[in-house]
Amino acid sequence: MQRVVQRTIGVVLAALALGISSTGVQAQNVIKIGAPFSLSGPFASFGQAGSAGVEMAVEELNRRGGITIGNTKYTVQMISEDTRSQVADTVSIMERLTREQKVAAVFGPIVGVLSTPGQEVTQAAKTIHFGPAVQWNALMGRPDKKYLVHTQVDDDLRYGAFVPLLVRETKIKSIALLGVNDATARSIMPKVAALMQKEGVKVVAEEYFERTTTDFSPFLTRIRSQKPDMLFFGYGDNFAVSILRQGVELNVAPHYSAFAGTSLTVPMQQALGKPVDSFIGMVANENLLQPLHDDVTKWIAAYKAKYNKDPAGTTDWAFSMYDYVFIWARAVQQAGTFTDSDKVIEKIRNTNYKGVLNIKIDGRGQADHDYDVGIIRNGKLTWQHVNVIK
Amino acid sequence: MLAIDRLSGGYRGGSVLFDVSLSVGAGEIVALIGPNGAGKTSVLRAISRTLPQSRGAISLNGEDIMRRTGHQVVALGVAHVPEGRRVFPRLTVRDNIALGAFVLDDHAKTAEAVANATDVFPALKSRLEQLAGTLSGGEQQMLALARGFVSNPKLMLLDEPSLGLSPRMTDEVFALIERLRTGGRSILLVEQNAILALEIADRGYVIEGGRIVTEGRSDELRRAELLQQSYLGHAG
Amino acid sequence: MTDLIQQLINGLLIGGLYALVALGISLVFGLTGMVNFAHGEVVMLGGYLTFTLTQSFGMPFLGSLVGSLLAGGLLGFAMDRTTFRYTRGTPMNGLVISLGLIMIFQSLAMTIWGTEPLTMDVLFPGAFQQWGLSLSIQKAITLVVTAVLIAGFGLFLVKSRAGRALRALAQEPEAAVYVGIPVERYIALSMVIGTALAAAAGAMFAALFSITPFVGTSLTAKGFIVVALGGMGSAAGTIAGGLLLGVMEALGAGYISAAFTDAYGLLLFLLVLSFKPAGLFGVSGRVKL
Amino acid sequence: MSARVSNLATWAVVLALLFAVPSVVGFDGALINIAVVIAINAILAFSLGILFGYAGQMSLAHAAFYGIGAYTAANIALKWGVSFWWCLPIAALAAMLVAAILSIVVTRMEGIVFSLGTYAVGEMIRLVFVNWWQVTGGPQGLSFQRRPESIFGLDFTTRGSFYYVVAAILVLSYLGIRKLMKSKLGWWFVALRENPVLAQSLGINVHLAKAIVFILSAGLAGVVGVLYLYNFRHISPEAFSVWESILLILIVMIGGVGTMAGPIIGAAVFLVLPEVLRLPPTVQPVLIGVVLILVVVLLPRGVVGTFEDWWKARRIKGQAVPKEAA
Repeated sequence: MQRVVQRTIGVVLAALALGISSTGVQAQNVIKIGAPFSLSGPFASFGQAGSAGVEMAVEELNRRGGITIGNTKYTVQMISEDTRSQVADTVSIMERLTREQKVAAVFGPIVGVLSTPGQEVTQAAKTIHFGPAVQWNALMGRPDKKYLVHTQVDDDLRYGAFVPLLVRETKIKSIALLGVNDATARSIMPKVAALMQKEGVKVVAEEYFERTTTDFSPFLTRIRSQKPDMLFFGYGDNFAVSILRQGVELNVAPHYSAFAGTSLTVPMQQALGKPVDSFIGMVANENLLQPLHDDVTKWIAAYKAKYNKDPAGTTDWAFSMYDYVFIWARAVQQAGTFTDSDKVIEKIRNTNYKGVLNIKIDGRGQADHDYDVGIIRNGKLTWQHVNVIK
Repeated sequence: MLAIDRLSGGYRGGSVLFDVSLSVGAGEIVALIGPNGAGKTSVLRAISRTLPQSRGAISLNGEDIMRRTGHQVVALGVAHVPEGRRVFPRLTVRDNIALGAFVLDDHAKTAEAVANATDVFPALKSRLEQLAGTLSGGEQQMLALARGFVSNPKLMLLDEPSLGLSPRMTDEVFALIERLRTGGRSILLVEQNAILALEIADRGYVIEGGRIVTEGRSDELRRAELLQQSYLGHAG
Repeated sequence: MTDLIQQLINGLLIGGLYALVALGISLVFGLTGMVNFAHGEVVMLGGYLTFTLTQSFGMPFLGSLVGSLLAGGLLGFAMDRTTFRYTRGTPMNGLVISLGLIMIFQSLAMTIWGTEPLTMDVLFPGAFQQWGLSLSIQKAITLVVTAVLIAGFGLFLVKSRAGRALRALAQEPEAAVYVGIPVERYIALSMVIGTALAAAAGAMFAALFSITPFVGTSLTAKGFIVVALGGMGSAAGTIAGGLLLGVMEALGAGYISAAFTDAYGLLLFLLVLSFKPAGLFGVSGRVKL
Repeated sequence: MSARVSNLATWAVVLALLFAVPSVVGFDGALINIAVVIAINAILAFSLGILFGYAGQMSLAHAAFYGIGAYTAANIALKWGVSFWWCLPIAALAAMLVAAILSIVVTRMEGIVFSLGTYAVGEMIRLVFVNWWQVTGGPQGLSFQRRPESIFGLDFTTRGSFYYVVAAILVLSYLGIRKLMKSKLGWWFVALRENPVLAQSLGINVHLAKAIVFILSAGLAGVVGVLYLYNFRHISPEAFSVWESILLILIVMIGGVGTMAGPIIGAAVFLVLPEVLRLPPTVQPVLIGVVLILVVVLLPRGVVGTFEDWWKARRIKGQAVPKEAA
């Protein structure tokens, strides 16, 4: 049903966007960037965060004087679009952004189910496209995907550091893996399983569940009979709290649970003070619960000031977009053009950037950056910073 | 008691009644006879306000009921025993009779009324806890009559009570109907079996194609040659 | 063996909730022939209301549950009076209206509570642990409350004057008019009772699992499957159908694969309905409730 | 003016209007896209209309069949390079084949149980789309960058030209269904809707008639799947869920059940109405919901059905002269 709701909203927004584009004054010194995110629908919590990240960055950028090319000063205009969490809408929006709005770059969506079909359009239109989707791992370095920038640490690298840390901290001998039945989990879980086996940990179960699941007890019961030392139930942020609670109730893996995701702060908060002996989790970027860096603290203050609310778990996705707006702006300025994507992408590749995150982009457009790991022991939460950038 | 003046009406597909006028006096049994599809049931439905469309005038004891709804008409003292009995099959006989006294809205009164009804319909006494759907056709007819009788109505509308019953059972049912008129109760009896109906009725109306074609005292109607040929022949 | 018993408990728990949701659908469908897809939205709203009452206003869980139940009944009454009563002659139009209501309710829920799943704090920590089985106190309470509500509903149908009138109305609508049952009022009553039970199910659902604005639609679908499985309009069949669906899903997800959780119930449904079109406990023809 | 001439004139006007759309809204851009989407939805609503409007069977598996068409086309086009024009009939056949197998089960069901049975079928097909990775690409779906091949020297790579393909199929399916409805089979379908018991007693094989309707409507849905694929260039399971089928039923009902113009009007109303209202995303669905409810309460026979009633009433009133004299 939500599809019906979303479609109706979609047509309206399309019409609105059309109205704006036809009546809007085509200002001289403006560079447009597209920001298609899921502002509504099931992925709205991710999309709203991503959109906020771009919005904050664009405002900040313009406040600092925008982008200067030659002697001309440009302000950056963010064209915000709502994908309604739907693939069909995302594809149409991408076409509109690249063909009609002729945006210089596209940021988003967050979720791979949407951004993967979306990049087909942007790459055909030679538009620079930033996104964090796990599915993009496989695309990086392909000649026909020249204008992609993958804003999320490569999974091999990320889990390559996380899994050994996890095994070292807990000394587990066996593990059960549980993930939502989607492309992301289907890509991550086998990697985690392989890494675990390399560490000498036995994988006793690897299970995928439907996105609509609310009652996890049937397969948690089955997993319990395998007696794993640890239940690993990430990614799948939306389900984390439910699984953690039901797992504890059923006494599955009585000692350790682990989770990898972005909105880790939520299950962390919920798990604190609850009968979880030991819980280990990784956030995609930086933890917002107890920031380990001043830059993050400052960023949170700015976020609170702008949106008048505390950062939620998914706010982490705002990072995923925020720094990259500046990386793109720096590249445009260095290249001296915003229309020639070939020149701009050259200035993005093989660079380092110290923003809120410490980012390094390789020759394929793949970004690496640091992230945090949180550990709960006896109800006490501590954080470890994992340095990916050597 | 009941006066219908130039009633027309029908269903969404079209009209089935045209300028029907009839009356039933206090304590009177009036038969409404006619062939299948003549509009007999529709007249009863119009009185009970379940006919989708109707125009004209229907009054009960001088009170206009055209703007009343079905249950309000029941509250005014009308009991409709529909064609094919329409007992509530998955309820017990006792519950069926008790529902007949629904308008009484009183637990004690209902219990008393149910007891009274079983005195009038002794055949049901031994079957009170049985599901109504398991009764025989004749017993179901008895139950339907009892369900109508239990609210102590002033007017009873009986639709084809003989339908599908054996001759012996039919006689029994009709004997009962005669007894129901006690205490000034009026009865409008719809029947295809004209001979039987006119035997117990005081007066009768003949309806055909949605129009009243003949009316008169029962004995007159029985004697009418036309009637002999067209209807009584079938029944005899 | 322990696992099997545990799975049966899991299945009966969720199945009981399915039955609570489905009873209202069965009741309203039995009386009006109308398919109300917005029924599940009442579950969703009941869940959110309980969430807000306990989390924000600090009400005890059972108090919130009763509050949701009453609010659900009120909502059912309002829906019937403002919309559904105009579709008595054409039940199919009731379907369109219910889709309109879904849009309104989902949008309201998204505006008020957001799209992220909300999970309530653990209200009753702890669990009964015995013979390798475990049953959290929250689940035990859910089982008891579900049983009480279902039993109460059954008693109401069989013993009370209003319950008998409802059954009569479902079995022989025309005859029900002739004994003086005010049809409109009783259809509204069935709506009120059905939505009240749905809201109560939502309250327990929210406390056990998590809640989003989108949970209603899949619950509506499950509810209809349960009703058809048990036999259209048969209250006892609906309860049995709910429990059966819950157990089937639990066993399927527990022993085969979690990726097809929804498919086990659907497969069961197709099989049963292919061989017994009237459902497991249904009687063909117009016999109802 | 004879009825035949006036009929031809109506057709000429309708065809001219359909033909003129791209010239008015442009051959590229969002407006022509909306026109294409309306036309696609109208064909889908037609195909559902055979089943729901004419035969009275409310199927919730419809979107699944159009999904089967889309996935079939995507696979044969990507793997073997089958052209767009061959994809159309092959996708139709694929959908019909699946429908034929499923019809064994669902045609035994009646009324609401039929709807629930088709719900179960539709949902299980969606689960297959989600889990059969090798063929469907899983939850993420398949990307598809091909355009319809040139035929008779005509180029179909722009949206405007693709619109003509969709419009042509719209007109053809309209004509086809009209012809079908006037045939003996069409009479069977109506008998099936109005009174299945009577239909059976008249010697109509109810199961067979139901199965034929089910399979035919699935075939047309399969064709629409190909159009969807070539228009959106990406397919994923959620586009073919049961809720998509419900949206279609909504379109048919808003337009008017059992009418031919209904689906087009319904699709247009449902897709254009939001554009006219132009409200913030939180208010919009609420208002659409309210409008839906009002339409049903005030126009119980749908837009077209109510118009027909009004038109008939007007004509009867205004026609003092008998028809033969006119």
